[in-house]
Amino acid sequence: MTPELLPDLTLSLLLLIMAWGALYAPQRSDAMTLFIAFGVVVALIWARLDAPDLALAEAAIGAGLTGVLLMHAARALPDELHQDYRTASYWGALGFTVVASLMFLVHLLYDDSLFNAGLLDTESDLTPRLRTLADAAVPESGVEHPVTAVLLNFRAWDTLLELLVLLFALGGLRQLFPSGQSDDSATTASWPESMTLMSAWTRVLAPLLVVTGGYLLWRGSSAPGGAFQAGSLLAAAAVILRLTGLLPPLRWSSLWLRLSVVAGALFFLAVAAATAIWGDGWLTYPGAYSGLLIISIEIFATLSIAITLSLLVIGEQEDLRS
Amino acid sequence: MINTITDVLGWSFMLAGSAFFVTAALGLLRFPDLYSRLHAVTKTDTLGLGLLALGLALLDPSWRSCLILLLVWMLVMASGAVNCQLLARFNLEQEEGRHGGDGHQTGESDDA
Amino acid sequence: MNFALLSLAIPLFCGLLLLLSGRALRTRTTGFIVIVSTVASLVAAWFALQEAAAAGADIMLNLGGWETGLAIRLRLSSLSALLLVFTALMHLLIGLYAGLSRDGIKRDYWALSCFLHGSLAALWLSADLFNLYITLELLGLTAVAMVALAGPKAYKPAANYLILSLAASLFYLLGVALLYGRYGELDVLLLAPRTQADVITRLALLLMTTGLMLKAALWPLHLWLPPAHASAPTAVSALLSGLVVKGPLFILWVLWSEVAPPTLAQQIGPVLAIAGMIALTAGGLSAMRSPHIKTLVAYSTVAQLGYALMALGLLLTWQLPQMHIALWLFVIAHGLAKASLFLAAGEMQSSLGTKRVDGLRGATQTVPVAMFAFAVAGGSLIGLPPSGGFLAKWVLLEPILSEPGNWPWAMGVLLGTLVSAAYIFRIVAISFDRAQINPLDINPDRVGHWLALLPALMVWGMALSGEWLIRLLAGGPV
Amino acid sequence: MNAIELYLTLGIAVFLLSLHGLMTLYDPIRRLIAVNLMGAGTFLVMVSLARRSEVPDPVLHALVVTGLVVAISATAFALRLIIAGSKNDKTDSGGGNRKP
Repeated sequence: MTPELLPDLTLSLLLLIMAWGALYAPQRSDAMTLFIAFGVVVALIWARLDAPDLALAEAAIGAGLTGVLLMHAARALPDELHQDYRTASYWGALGFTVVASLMFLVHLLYDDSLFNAGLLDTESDLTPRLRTLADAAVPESGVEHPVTAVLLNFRAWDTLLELLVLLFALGGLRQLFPSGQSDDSATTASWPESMTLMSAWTRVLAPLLVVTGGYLLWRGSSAPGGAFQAGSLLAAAAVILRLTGLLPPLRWSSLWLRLSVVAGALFFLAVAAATAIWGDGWLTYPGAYSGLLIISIEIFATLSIAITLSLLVIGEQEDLRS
Repeated sequence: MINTITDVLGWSFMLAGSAFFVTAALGLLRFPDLYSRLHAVTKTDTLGLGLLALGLALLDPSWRSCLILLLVWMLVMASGAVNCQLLARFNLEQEEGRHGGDGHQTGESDDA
Repeated sequence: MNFALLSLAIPLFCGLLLLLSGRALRTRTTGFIVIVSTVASLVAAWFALQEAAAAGADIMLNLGGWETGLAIRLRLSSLSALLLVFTALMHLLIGLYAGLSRDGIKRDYWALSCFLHGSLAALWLSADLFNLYITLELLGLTAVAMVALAGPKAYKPAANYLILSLAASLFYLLGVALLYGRYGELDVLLLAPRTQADVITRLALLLMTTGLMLKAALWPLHLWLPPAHASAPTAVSALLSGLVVKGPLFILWVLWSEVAPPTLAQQIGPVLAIAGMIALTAGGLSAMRSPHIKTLVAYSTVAQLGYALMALGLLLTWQLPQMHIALWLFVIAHGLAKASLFLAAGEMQSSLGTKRVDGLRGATQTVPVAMFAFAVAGGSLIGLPPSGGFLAKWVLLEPILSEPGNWPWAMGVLLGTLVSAAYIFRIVAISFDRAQINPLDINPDRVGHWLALLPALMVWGMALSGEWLIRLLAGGPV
Repeated sequence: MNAIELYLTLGIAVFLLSLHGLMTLYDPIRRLIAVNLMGAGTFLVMVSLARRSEVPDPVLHALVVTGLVVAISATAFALRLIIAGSKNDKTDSGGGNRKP
């Protein structure tokens, strides 16, 4: 035990407490609040573990968008009807988890433990080979920041599919608002009447978020940041603008909205197809243009991520079906 | 010599800031209703964070970090104020709805 | 390889463009476009199959042109090509039903089914553990979205399905993380020669297996499936039971037959095989008892997946490559038969205006074609010769029967056959009850009934191309 | 024990804790939170594995970014689905589909 471990231990303890509370707090609203706080602690841990990309993403998502989502849920749902929120299989599940944890601990402490079996043994020949290759290939990727290089070049296929994940979730959300059926239980925010302070603050905050988002996007090729972080900040801006009523409903009937929702995936897929037809193969960027291609993909992706995420968080009947 | 003075000052500011956070937490736990809790949290948070930022700026006195710390403090202060007001008003309206328009605990609601 | 990519890209492009087009197209036109694109994808998949069969070995593609180890690789084997063809064919058959039957279906079905098609194609082709995770998520999200198409009644089972599906993916992802931490690779084929039977590998494989079994609704983690599949619209139920649960099964197969070290595979084999045997009986018994037609069909999926699990378990226990032929024949035969069963069940439900099994009295007279489709597809599930189900069961039984010591497994297969015969005959017997005929609620939709019969006829046609299929799956010359 | 081992253990502990939650909790919102916590545990394992070397592993960071996107999209959809479902049956407070 060294003094340097003190902040880590504090964070760990905090995280466990929050996790416990987020699961078992007697009031559901408390559980939700603790879950949001959990996100903040996780962001701190990412920063401790030298993962600034993740800390940025987690802060925008875990504390921002998830917060709005959960608050929305807390308002829309009545309090739990029954106090016993645990199932009948409680004891069985408890037993299972205790056994699982014990087995895990035994593995941990036993001689042939998790840590001795190669996971943390960086001196053996078991160091990540993929990682070594990735480090070596960064200069050829068209961007300087290794995480961006992995995301948009080496493993671009994953990122393309990830954009589709966002899109499919939105496609699922649209099913919850069958066309022609008006949503009477108005979930559009019924804010306190005097909104002057809030909307004044939003007028300051939203441009700030947009500027920061743009900066993160631009910076992504050489430093932590990138399409996803930028997209989630822009989504946050859109969400607060929409909630304060400064932004009109994003209507699905508008071609521009639909275009910006599919732009990221469509452009990425088009690049993939074009490189397969005219180039060297599916997603093989031509060397000289790879930087340019990556930036343009990122711009379209940011737009799509921002719009899709904000629709996922606050999209209602009038946004999604009109 | 300068270094030690700024160090001592910086650390003491940070300690003071932390003390404010502790009192805020105490207030959050001990105060009876939402308004006094909000009062405890926002006021002390604003001041506590300011002291922490000041202390940190003294410990790392480059222009860049000072500017960033100032920005952080101002953003948190502004959003804290707005949030406090929103929460208080929301609660007030709900109470008015419940008690038939007779809000009776309005004392602290506009302290932001 | 380009044909395989084409088969993958066509549905994705089509789905994106449909999303973009909004309401500019009428629902019928949308359906027509999707069916045309599915045919195109089917043709491309067919050429890919020819290519794979001609090559004799797996065709690999390093995405992005990066070196092996860094790039995500796509693999076109004769199996994945066959699965591409199968996926496109199923989408075509069910799309035809959805487009031409009288009930029609909501517009969004078409875009979602395109996405489902694309996700499955991406899954069959992927040879990278993390990429497989994303395809799993894609599959789960589209599947849930399609269940939600059924309207507010389906939201609860859909939410439950989604939560469990997410948890299952996380089990899988934790396993992937541990494997990457241990070996520094994500590529299936590079990982295969390096894995050792140590603690981390065991833990990782165990986690991944749990997740995948939950996703594929393999016994004992199957309880989410019947409500979700039974509450979806008819065409969607057919897609879910026929195709979606096969995706995780494919990953499970890749994991244990390629990534896992043989010693570990031999240890897990009997466990999986026994779980499969229990699934056969338990799922079958639940199907026998269920009062609703669609729930019965959904439980039959749980039971039939038991065969696939058993084939996988025995493949691992004995390290017999022949068993993988049985496994994939089961998958294909079950997919076609189950599509027919669900479509027929849905048609009978709407024609007779009842969801209950005892509402089927006299169905042989009132809805003869749909009942015939149900019986024919059921015959393949039971394994009556010369159906596709029989073919698969035959390949499975051959090695079992060659050794007298294997009698417990043979008993398991026999028991499973009896139980599936029991629940199919339960329906058939009720439908012959002409004493108290349940009259038609509405005039039946003849086209829909015939379209429900189509997949059933194809599964019986499978027997004709049986030899070709077996040789293809064995990897030999075709 | 160093920081990496600590966070690795913490990740698995959070995973197990929330798995227990998933298995014992009834309320769908809480179960969704449990799934999200499982995700956080998994990501924690991945990020601490990335930190084993002096310069963190960019591959794992990229994988976690992808995982985060997947998690938020699925969570948003699931939450809206749960809300829509509970609005739909205010009369029926439970029963039906229990988890395995």
